[in-house]
Amino acid sequence: MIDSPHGKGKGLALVLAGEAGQGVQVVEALLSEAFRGLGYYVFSGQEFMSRIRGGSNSTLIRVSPRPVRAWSDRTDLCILFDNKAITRLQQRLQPETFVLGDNLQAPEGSRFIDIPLAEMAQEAGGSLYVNTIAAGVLWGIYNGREETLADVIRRFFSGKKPATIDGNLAAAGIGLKLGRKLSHSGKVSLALPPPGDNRGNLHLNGTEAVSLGAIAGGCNFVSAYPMSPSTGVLTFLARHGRDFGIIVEQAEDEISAANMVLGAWYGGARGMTTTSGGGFDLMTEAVSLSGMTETPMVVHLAQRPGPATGLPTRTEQGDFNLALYGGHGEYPRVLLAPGNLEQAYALTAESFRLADAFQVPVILLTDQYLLDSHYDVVDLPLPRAIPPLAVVETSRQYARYALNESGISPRGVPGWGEGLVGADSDEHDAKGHITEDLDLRVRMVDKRLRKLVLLAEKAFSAEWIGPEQASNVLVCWGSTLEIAREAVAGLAREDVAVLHFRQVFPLPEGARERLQKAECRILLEGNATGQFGAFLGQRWGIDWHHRLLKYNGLMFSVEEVRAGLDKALPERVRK
Amino acid sequence: MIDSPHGKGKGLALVLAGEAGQGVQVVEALLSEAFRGLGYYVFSGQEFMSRIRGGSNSTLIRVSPRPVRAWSDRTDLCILFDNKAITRLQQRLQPETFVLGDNLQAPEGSRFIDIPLAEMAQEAGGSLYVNTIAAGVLWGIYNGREETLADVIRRFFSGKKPATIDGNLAAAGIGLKLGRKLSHSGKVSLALPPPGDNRGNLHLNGTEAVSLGAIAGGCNFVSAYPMSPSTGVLTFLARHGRDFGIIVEQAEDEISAANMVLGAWYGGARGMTTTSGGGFDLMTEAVSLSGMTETPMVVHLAQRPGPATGLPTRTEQGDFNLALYGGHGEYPRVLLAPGNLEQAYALTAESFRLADAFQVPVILLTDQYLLDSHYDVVDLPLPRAIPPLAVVETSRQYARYALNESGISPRGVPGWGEGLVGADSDEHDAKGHITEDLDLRVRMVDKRLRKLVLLAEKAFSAEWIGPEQASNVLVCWGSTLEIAREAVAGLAREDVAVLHFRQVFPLPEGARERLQKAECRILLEGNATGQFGAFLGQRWGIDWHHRLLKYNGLMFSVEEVRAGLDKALPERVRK
Amino acid sequence: MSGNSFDMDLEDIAWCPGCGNFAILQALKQALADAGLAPREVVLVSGIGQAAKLPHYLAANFFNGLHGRALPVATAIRAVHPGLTVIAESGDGDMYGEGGNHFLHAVRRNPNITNIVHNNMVYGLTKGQASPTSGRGFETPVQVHGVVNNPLNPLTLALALNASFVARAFAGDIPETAAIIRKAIQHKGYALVDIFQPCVTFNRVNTFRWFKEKTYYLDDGHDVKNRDLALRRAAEEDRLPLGVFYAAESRSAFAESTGVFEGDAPPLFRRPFDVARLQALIESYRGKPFADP
Amino acid sequence: MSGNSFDMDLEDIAWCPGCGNFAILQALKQALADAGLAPREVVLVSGIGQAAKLPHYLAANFFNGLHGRALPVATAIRAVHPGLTVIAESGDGDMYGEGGNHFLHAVRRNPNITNIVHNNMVYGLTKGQASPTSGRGFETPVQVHGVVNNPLNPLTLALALNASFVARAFAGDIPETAAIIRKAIQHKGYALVDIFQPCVTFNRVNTFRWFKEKTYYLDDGHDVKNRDLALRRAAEEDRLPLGVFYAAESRSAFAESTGVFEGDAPPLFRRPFDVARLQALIESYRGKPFADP
Ligand SMILES: Cc1ncc(C[n+]2csc(CCOP(=O)(O)OP(=O)(O)O)c2C)c(N)n1
Ligand SMILES: Cc1ncc(C[n+]2csc(CCOP(=O)(O)OP(=O)(O)O)c2C)c(N)n1
Ligand code: SF4
Ligand code: SF4
Ligand SMILES: [Mg+2]
Ligand SMILES: [Mg+2]
Repeated sequence: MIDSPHGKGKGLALVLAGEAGQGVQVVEALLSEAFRGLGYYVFSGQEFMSRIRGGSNSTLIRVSPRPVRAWSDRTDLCILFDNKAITRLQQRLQPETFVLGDNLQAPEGSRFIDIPLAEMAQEAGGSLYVNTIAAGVLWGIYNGREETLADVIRRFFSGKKPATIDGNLAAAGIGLKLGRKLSHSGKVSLALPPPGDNRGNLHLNGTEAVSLGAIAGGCNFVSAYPMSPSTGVLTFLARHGRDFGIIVEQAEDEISAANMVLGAWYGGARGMTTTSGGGFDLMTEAVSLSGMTETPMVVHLAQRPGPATGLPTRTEQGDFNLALYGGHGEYPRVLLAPGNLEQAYALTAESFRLADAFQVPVILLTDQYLLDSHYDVVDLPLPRAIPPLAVVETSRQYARYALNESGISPRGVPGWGEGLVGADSDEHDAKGHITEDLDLRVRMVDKRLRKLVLLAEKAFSAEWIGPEQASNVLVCWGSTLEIAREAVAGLAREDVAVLHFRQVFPLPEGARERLQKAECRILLEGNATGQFGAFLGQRWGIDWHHRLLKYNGLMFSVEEVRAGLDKALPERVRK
Repeated sequence: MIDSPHGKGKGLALVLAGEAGQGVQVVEALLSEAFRGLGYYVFSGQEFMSRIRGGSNSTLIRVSPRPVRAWSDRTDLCILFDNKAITRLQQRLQPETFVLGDNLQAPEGSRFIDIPLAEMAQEAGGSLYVNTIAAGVLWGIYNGREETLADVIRRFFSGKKPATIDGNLAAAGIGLKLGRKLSHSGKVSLALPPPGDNRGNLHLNGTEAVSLGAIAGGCNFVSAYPMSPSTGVLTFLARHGRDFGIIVEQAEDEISAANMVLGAWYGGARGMTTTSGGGFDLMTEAVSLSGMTETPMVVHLAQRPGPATGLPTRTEQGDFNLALYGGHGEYPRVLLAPGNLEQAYALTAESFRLADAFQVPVILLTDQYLLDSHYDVVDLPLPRAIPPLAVVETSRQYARYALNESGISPRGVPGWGEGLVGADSDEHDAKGHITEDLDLRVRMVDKRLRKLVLLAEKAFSAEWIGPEQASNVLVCWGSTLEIAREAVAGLAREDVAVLHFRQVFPLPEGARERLQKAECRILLEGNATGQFGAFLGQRWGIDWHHRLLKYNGLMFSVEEVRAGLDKALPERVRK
Repeated sequence: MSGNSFDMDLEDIAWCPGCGNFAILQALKQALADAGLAPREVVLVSGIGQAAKLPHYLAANFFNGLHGRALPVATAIRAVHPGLTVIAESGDGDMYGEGGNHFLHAVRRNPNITNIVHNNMVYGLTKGQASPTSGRGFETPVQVHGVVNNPLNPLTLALALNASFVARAFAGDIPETAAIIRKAIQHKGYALVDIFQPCVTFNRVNTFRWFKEKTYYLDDGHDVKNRDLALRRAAEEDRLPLGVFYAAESRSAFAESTGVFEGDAPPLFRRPFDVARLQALIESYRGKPFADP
Repeated sequence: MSGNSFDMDLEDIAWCPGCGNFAILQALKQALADAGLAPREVVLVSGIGQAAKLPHYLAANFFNGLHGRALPVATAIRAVHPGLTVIAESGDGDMYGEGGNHFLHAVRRNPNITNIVHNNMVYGLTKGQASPTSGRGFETPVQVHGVVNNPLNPLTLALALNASFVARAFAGDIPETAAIIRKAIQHKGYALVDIFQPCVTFNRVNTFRWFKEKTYYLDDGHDVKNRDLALRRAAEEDRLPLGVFYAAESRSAFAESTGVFEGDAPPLFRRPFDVARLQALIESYRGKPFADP
């Protein structure tokens, strides 16, 4: 169980804000590594504008002796690379937040503290050192050992020219000195309890978890068209493609990408594409084709705020309905929505297994928040081996769509065995040839839809977090899991539980009764209309007493959820 | 109120079956015109294969002294142009059906009657006369006047070469003679009561009704990519384009078509596209763009059975979910689903008004059944005038997305007025420029979604057909209206009503309470999963006692619905 | 440039300092002004990408639509409202990648629009993947072993499709680029202007300097009516010519061929509706009863 | 043709009597047999249209997918399973209209597939609208005043895109068509065979007779390695040459460039999985603690 590190000296929340291109990510990487090296847990997450240079972005780093894995609005210290940022950060600065920046012209004694970033950067050799200087300042305020930071810098820049490494070491030193001075003078003080046991854990983000999951699922073909926030998965797999025998192709458009994935599965590969809402729109006809031809397909749908181009670098859970209903006609599909990095890894791997076993499209719903957030994970379990592809060696009589009870006809691969493998977009007979036999049509529709029965039986259960008998339930899906968990844990009430869905279609039936019996059902969704809530309500015959919805492009913070719960929950026994 | 002409000598149901290319439609046209000329009402509908020549198609013609406008499985007489057809027609032949065909080798005294179609065609001058001969045979059996049929033939072939006209007149005469003989010999007898009052009514099909509605709505731009069963609307408007000042363009794909429609509205036209499910998939990104840019858009979505290519020339109501949820992100839209030809005309016209007034995408859901069915309509009301486009002359300060209470900002047209008109796919400010102001984002989402409130208020009511207090309700939407109406009328029960939705989103609230109070709710939908039923159930908190679903590619028949009702309805007071 | 009526009051432009897009923006403003146009007569239509943000930095009407879809939108706007000058503008990925099919068919359709492509040979906004015009061997985070596809030559492609105006410019030369764009705007029919645009952030191969060294202008004597010649010149690869390669005689353009704008017909939104004609059409569906059944 | 192993037992073919597709079907079977292939080694990939129904009439593996999308499917199949002979086959509307973008980029990508286009200059299955290759003036129920767009010349287009093999055939000559298809199949890399195919129902302009009179074969001496020459010959409009216009030297094709098939690597579905490598990659995300914090 994770609890809130805030306000009780349990942890530290740092915010780095600056323009795109100022290297905020370098500070994020250096500090994460440094604190983790000491045994602290680190969460970091980003919110940024759709531009390559300029604008105003920020990164949150939470450091704690205990596991920490959720977005928060609480800021202990904020460092501004660029003063414009301050207006955008307003809502995340508390009275007790220290704000450091260059030429803030802070009144004496205030928590706004001028630091000569630009001047120090000149001293270090140029404005591009400003990020390492900032890392030094923060490390100095924390009173970290210089050698620790130096080690981290050496690792981070390893492979670069010696001059680069030396320059950064010097820059860090300059920052560190200032940081120490601020700390010793008492101007800035940060309380951080002794480190925890975060030794040797993995530290990664959602993009990496999904990508590793794809490899663990046996993915060996990726075709995609770049689109934020889904592109990272493409570049990850491209980087490691040759090592793992993965064919990676940038398609001319999403239509091509999706159809290539179908061709790849048909030809015996395990294919995947990665996209966001607008790209998915263009893929829906191919998803429908996957349904009709019973060709497996894995689509990573990384959500961002729509409609249309919307806010391309931000986050939302607005494409549930699209994923569920996009693509014409009626056929089974599976929608998975990982709640954390472990699930992102595991469910991505499972996507390939499910698509293969059930010959259906599997859509993996993530979002910018999940993909760009880093935190610590004890382990990502290795598959013993990738099970062989669920295909058969065909005989001369082979019929691709042979009717049977489960609806799952054995799948062949062209060239393996004596049979011929047909796949048809029209309604078809057992061999895949066009038919206008309308009774056969009905049997084929039923066959395809029958797969839903088995799929529902195998659905990944929803997780009930909290007391079995809790009468108040916060229901969420996908990337809000850890936020909800931390928010509810912080309430310290025994009558509240979280119910999190990592599979959103077909629904896992497990928690149905408990949820129906709950006295107060609260929906938590990162969209404006409560899409999943409406769907769940219809299927399980329940309604919502409260809905916490957010759609400004940012993820919920732990504090927001807690505030929402405070309003929504009936007054009751406190622990 | 329409009642069933069957079984009680109230009307006649003829089925013509043959290969594509044998001219069954000619027989349909000639007989419809002939019977209508006498004052009968005529319904005709088709089911056909996806091929240009060969295969096995059929046309149903119902003739009645009273209005008739629904598909039926009852067949009084069937004429086969090609004997293969018989196996496909099995379920529509009753013991009392007369079956006429060439070389059926019918046993003496049976209702299967050999007629020498090929031989007569040779006599008339070739196999292409077989259709007119068949028309003659049927007219002869009915004992129609030769001159009536001759008149019809002259009209139908007017403009053709005299030899063609004469050839067809002679062919009709040959058929007529045989028909008379069959009738006089008592081998075939058809009871048809005296004609009704169908004089001077319109006779048209759904394609024509939609197309005329588009013109009545002021449509002046159409861009589409051919796709059955939607193509007829494109060709109709192409044929009449110059007369009405309509720009008609065949796009390179559906993506282009949909984006052209947006460009057209932006530039001050009233644009429309017409497509089917697979094409609509490709348009969904543009639908989302319509939502975001608040550019009006009209999409005619002519449904056919999916998924993928499915059964391209057949019918289904399988794209409700797609129309409602296709296109990423959240924004308002309107879904209209005409139940008959009058509604097809009126609602198509209204689509343009709604799109214009609310600056939203309007999706008009029809299907192959509605589009290809002909029947009689008293009138299609003319608009007094098309209201001017809901645009303003812009001032220098003009801001396209000015925030206001209704959510509907005055729309400008580039070049009219002093202002500049911006439209933006990204989240934007009042002038349409990209913004990353996240509070503004929320206000813009709310503004767009706010339009739903007004749209719901203005929703076209659902029609309650039957006694106010009926405790059993058959709920349907779109093209099943007249089938449901006839089926329920034939039950002669006072406790059954039909509730038909011609607007399926946002829902008209009118009938909610009555439906909630009903004791037995029966859903009628032409798909496998009961899509609209699920949606309505969720929104109105109701469940279904029975669901009549059909998805073999054919429309429900009156008899099927009646049989379904017989099983589903509680035993009760009969009239 | 000062006082150009297309200037806008801007706080911030979302391009990287030094990006070639600034020059294109300036050249375009210049060309519009030189063509004697006023902002309200001009519509800029763009897709999505760095290049596609341009309409936000220039005072004119604009439709900033979907990635890859500027051409259909632009075609339709010009078709329904011939009084407007319509410019479809986007990046190379947008126009030749996602939008490739519209490019093919817009050329065939020949609408009276100008198609400006900021060709930086890379996907800028999505951080540096190969575009259809990226050279072989170009390394990116996706093309980790370098691009293997044949680069697409937009000029030969357009010429093979019988485009009516084909030009290439280089953002490094604002006056010439402005002049070429102006000619494209004034050409009647579809006009392609592919502009070499250095991306200082993601393209370290095709830099300002690289373009500067690789390019030269077609000489004044170049015969812009000779399509074969244009094709040959456009196919040159060692050094890359700039200028107007081809400019056909006026051909009837898309909007004219619709037959809806004869004489001085008003734009569609100002047209009266002919109810009588609709009535006549509807009446044609009435049955004609027989005299004596 | 009797006894061709690609023959199928068929009750009924959904084409009109007299349609040019029958000849293409026969030529294709012949070509496959002549190339020494067995049905199980061959995959036909098609879109939607009359032409696209062909895979249902020929004994081989097949993927009859979406309208316009045969090329991406075919490219991927060949990429993951290089042991297969993959033929992407569809109509002109499908390949050059709806699928135009894939056509552009498949040529650039150069996968080792054969692309057969049944070019009847019309949309057959949807009943006679213009296709991208329809001639100017061609009247249809949609193009009621005749086609106004420039017809697309697939050969010059492919050549402008640097296609590695470009040929044209005429369904009226089965032996020659079979020979051309065989050469395309045996070519390493992307090979386009555009086949003139009379549609007896919807195209009353480009009939058997019209094609017969308009076409002639490139002579034996035609240099298939000369791209400029190929371009010029392909652009001829008075009379239309048939044959192989261009056949480049072998270039490394898409599947090879992926680096996943070195030596005699098995197709992907028969590969063992390297757990240790994944383990190493996962391990690289572990923190490295500091000796003495
Ligand atoms: C349908 C869709 N797919 C992908 C994207 C993501 N995307 C935005 S811009 C872009 C490419 C930009 O490259 P280019 O058009 O060359 O413009 P540049 O940024 O280089 O100016 C992509 C792939 C999108 N917005 N929409
Ligand atoms: C996405 C989509 N759009 C449209 C269609 C309808 N459609 C089917 S075949 C076809 C065109 C056929 O023309 P062509 O490709 O030339 O083949 P042909 O029938 O002439 O052989 C069209 C438009 C479709 N099936 N899918
Ligand atoms: S990324 Fe490249 S194209 Fe985009 S603004 Fe920066 S320099 Fe220009
Ligand atoms: S419509 Fe044309 S292309 Fe199609 S089968 Fe008939 S003749 Fe052939
Ligand atoms: Mg670019
Ligand atoms: Mg064709």
